[in-house]
Amino acid sequence: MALVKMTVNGQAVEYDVPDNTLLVSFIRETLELTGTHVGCDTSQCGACVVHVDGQSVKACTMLAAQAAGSEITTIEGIANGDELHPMQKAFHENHGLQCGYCTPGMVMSAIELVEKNKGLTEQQIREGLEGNICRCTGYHNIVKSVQAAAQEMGG
Amino acid sequence: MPEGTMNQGIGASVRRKEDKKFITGKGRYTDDINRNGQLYAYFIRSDVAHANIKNINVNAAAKCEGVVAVYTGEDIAADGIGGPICGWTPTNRDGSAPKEPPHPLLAVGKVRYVGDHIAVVIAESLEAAQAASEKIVIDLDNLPAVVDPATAIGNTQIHDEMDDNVYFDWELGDETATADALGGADKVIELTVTNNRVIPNAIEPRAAVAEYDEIEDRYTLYTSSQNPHLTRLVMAAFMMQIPESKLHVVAPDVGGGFGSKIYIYPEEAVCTWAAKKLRKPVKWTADRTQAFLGDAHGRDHVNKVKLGLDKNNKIVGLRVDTIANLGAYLSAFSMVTPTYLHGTLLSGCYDIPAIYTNVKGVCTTTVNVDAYRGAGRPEATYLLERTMDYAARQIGMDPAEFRRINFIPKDAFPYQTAVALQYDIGDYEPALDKAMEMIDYANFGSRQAEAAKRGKYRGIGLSSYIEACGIAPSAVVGTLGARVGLYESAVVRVDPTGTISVFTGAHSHGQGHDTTFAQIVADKLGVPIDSIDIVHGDTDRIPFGMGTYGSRSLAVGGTAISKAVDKVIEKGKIIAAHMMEAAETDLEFKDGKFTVAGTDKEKSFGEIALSAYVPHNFPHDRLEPGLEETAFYDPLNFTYPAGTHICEVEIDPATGVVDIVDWAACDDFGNLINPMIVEGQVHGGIAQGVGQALLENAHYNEDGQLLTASYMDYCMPRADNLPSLKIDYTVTACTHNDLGVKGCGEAGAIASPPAVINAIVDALSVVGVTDMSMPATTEKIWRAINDATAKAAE
Amino acid sequence: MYATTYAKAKDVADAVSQLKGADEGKLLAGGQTLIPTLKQRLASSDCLIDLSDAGLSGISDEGGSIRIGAMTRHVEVETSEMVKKAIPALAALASGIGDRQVRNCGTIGGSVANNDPSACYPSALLALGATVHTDRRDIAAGDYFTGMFETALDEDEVITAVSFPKPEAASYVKFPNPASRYAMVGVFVAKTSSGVAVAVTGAGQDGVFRHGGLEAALNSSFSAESIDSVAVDDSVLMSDMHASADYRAHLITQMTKRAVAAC
Amino acid sequence: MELKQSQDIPIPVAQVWSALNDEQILAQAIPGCQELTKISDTELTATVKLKVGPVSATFVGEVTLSELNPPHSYVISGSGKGGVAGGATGSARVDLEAIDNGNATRLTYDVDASVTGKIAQLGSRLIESTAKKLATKFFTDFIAILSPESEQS
Repeated sequence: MALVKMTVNGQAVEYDVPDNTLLVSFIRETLELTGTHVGCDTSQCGACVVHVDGQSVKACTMLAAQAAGSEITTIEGIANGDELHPMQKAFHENHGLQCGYCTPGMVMSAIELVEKNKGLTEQQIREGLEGNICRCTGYHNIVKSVQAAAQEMGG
Repeated sequence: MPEGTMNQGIGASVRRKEDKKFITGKGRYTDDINRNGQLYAYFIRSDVAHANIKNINVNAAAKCEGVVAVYTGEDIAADGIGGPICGWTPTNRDGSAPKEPPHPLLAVGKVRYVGDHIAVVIAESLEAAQAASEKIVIDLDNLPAVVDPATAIGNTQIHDEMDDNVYFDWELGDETATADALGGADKVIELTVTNNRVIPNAIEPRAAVAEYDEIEDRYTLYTSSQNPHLTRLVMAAFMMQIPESKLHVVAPDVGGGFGSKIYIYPEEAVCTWAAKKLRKPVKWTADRTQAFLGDAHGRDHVNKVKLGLDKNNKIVGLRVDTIANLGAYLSAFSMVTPTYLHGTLLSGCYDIPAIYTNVKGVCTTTVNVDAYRGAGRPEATYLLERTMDYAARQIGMDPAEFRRINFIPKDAFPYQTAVALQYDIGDYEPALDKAMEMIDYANFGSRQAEAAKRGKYRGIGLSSYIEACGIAPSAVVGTLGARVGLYESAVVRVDPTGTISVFTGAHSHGQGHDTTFAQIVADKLGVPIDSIDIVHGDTDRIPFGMGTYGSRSLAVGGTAISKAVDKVIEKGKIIAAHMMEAAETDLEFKDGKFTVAGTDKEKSFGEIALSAYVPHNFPHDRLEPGLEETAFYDPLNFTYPAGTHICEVEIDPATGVVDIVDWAACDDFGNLINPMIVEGQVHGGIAQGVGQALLENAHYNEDGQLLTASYMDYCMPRADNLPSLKIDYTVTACTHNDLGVKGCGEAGAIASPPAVINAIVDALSVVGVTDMSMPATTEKIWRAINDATAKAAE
Repeated sequence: MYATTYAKAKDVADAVSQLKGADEGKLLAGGQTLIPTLKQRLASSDCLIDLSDAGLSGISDEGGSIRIGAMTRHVEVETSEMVKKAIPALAALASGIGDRQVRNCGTIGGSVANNDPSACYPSALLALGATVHTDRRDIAAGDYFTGMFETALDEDEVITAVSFPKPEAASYVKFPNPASRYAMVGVFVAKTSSGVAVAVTGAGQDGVFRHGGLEAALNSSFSAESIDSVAVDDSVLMSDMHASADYRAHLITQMTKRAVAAC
Repeated sequence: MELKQSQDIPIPVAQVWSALNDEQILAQAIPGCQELTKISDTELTATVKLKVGPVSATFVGEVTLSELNPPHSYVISGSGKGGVAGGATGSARVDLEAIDNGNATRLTYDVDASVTGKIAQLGSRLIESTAKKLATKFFTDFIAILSPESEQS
């Protein structure tokens, strides 16, 4: 068993879990934060993307123990109270989601993309989202959402 | 419209009500649901495509730590539990019934595809179940795999009930008239068109949580389903043989379906059965590889097409001979997809006097093939639009012009096709014109020349499609072999304070019903959209529903809601007449107010709602308290969305890479309730069609092993595979539903594959390429260029 | 995933001693290949030794070469001003590995130790004549890659860094597998004082390799046209459902031309 | 996957043939062979541990010698189950031809291999290269065991 202490969405958490516990299982099952999803087994779909110390990471490809001591942000932690994050707002305004399953990972991925890159072109946004698969939207409105959020976020 | 309802009614791009939970991570999908004391199921699947089961030894597995039970097909059979059934069966050419071999939940005697369920381990944790599953010893006697549909007939027998591997042999149209038409044609264009096999890949893998309440003797099943009522009906009546009322099915938030979540699969049935046997909740969630192996695949047709033209290049006849691969077992819509949803669409947008089609549905040792976004209509559109393009090239005519001269003229509606359907309304030229304008078709030549200077081949491809949507009329589908009716239900409940709950049998898994349906109600009742809740996905709360597929939710389910709202208004008028002491015939309802004609008397909708529940002086002999109405809507006909999509590509001959540089779509969906949502549906459909045309393919090797069983090898379209898309509309309102709507969910997936392939063939025509199969991979394109160049050099 | 234990190594010596003490110890160097494999139960380990705190990260300019610590993540190489200035092709290569999430976790040491036949980094090591530093020795890249997924590393040997001599010019061009986005063909062309090197990844049946014929042609004339007459033998190339060997051979020529043009 | 190759061995056919039927030599040559037990002249049971990159699997199964035409040819086939990884089968038709006036042997092998389960589902890109590599390794090692000179080099 590994004692995993970390900060998740600003809250300190501490649990004893088996060493082989994946970060995504820790988030979904131990912490019951089910907004982070699992859509594949090979680290490609990106439904599980969270931020670990400000970097986007596929939570299905990291052990909880590896993330011990880190600051984790999940989809549940990006709004400021009732005030949605600009990326969340942009997805809503631009119809950047349909079934909603890929959305948390897509939003988390897009936030890091915009935070780390200024003046993104449409093509750069498309390439920057290659780690996230959406089956519903055809990406058109996701790209529009990211463009709109980038404006808002000063990107 | 009163304040608060502005820009929320029909035709407004209202932002979706359902978004908030999804963008904040508060969606509730099946795998998010956990019940106290739940057990976990892990299914052991066949590693081989076809084998006799000699022995299954579960003893070691049963003794593993944490294991509660291990079951095989014999345990299921001992309890008399049946397997999934086929919901719609065509009749064979010779009048006989098709073959429907049984599909045991867990294999009995034989396995028939890689992924076939052999046994299930149920344990206290998933880890324990999985670990124990590795201790099961399965002794199989391998048989030859049958993978290629073209050679499946008469090959190694897969089911005892079917000696030739043919489920059905069906026909539609007039064979003699078609033969005569082709015989007398000026030219006959022949083409073999293959529609490749694809895998739906909803991003949420299927999942089920089943529990049994001993006191109530009642099951509850949470499942990622597109149609919880059908799941309840089939599971209760055909599989579990329990009263339907004893099974409560909930389809909570569902992460995409695209057809694959229509069917009832073995896993949810086994979990439900085991929940009673073990008196504990049982949970199962697929991983992605299980989804690849076990979810119903789509398409997989091989068509031989003959198209006859007269000397003016007008089509005189069409014959299509199709082999449809249905896989190892049948599921709900396996047989209707390649027949009634395919053969009936072979007239497309064109005036074709004689059509005949023969379809053979064959069995192979692959997972079952069933409806996938578009279901039959993409296959029909693909073969027709490929053939139209091929023919235009053969006769040296502009493909747009060739389509135009063969379109059904707008004054010919209602138009009776040669393949059973009667199109109520349509006008195809304006959509073609608009799409051509959007993509600047006229100046394509200069763009092509400019690309050539850069060493690129540029091509443009059209696809003018039609689809039959709003899959419904019970009377029609009943005569065509459907075993269910295809109406939809709605209950509109007005609360005393005027808030409204709408209970609909349609299920939303991305389509935005919470918003679109609320807009219909808001528009009709003149109430704020926020006062309306849409409830779906729960058999205990909804009267009955046929679910969401076939672009039917709005045309059928939306119309049912509209009709229930009409009944609410009618009752409201009676109440208002009573309150205002006026004749019911003098009552009018507009903008949320009941008024008495010719007077200034009025009552708001809210006042009427309250009054309905405070009926102090109602004449109870003719006016019941309460304000709640139910409607079941069964339409008169399908709806017929149509339109033209145009794709422009640029190909790098050095590598074979195809870049989609532009896309214009002009669709006629009738009236639009929420254009933003409609546009999103079109985007998504196009992406799936582009995926099929360029990237996606279910690849079974000759041993029947599925080699594309993860995203490492199955190529899903990503953001950088797609361009920005131009979408516009023409409108001819549907003539037979109140809303004038036709449905938009599948159009993109139907229209897009031929547009892509036609554009590629156009681009490669400079080197003499005339055909290209899907997916048009970079290697295929490179090879086609090489082969054509070599041929030209000879 | 089978049960395992997880421990962070505090330094390289600790990692080696933990490895020696385990039956099936595995080094966790980012885990972007290892964890998916463990999840599928296609591998098991009684002891996962995480190198992230073993002091192996960082990029330094050693004058004639750039030294990259084994645990340096792809994103750090991609964004390093030092790498961008000295060997821009290497930064560009790193920017194309996997996706952003993979680049935020995956490390150069992990990639080089795994030697996946479709990985990008091995081609850079081979073409640039890099040196693999381990806890016990230095291995020239030419001696290091011994076959598909095989390296000269001993069982319990730990890579500590990789040094890349600065080339006169270099370029990497990758033709990705459309599904996995690994290299279906990746060509690294480097021009150094000792001549031109062309290393190919993603295509060889036995992993990354240098192509003598292409190198000879480019040594006589460093231009895209000069390789027109070079035949790429496809009998040693991989063939799978995504690309047959002859298509891969063709892509090697095309990617080499592009790399040369970009040098 | 199919692979056909030949190699010359500087010893007579009879000796090569006898080695091809010697389970101790086969055990040394089969890549990853942990255990090879003779059940009869033509049937053996085997445990083979294979590692391809991060993936490792232990296959338990049989090795069968068939179509025996001593001392000219036979088919050696193996099939095993590798637990969760799936299964693997491989066979090689081996032909021996006397060359160099009977002082040496030309060994020709024609290999066919297939896999099932997760290896096929997840590792298709590696199947062919791995099968070729293993087949080549088997025959290279087999020949090396028989040829003292090459063993030293």
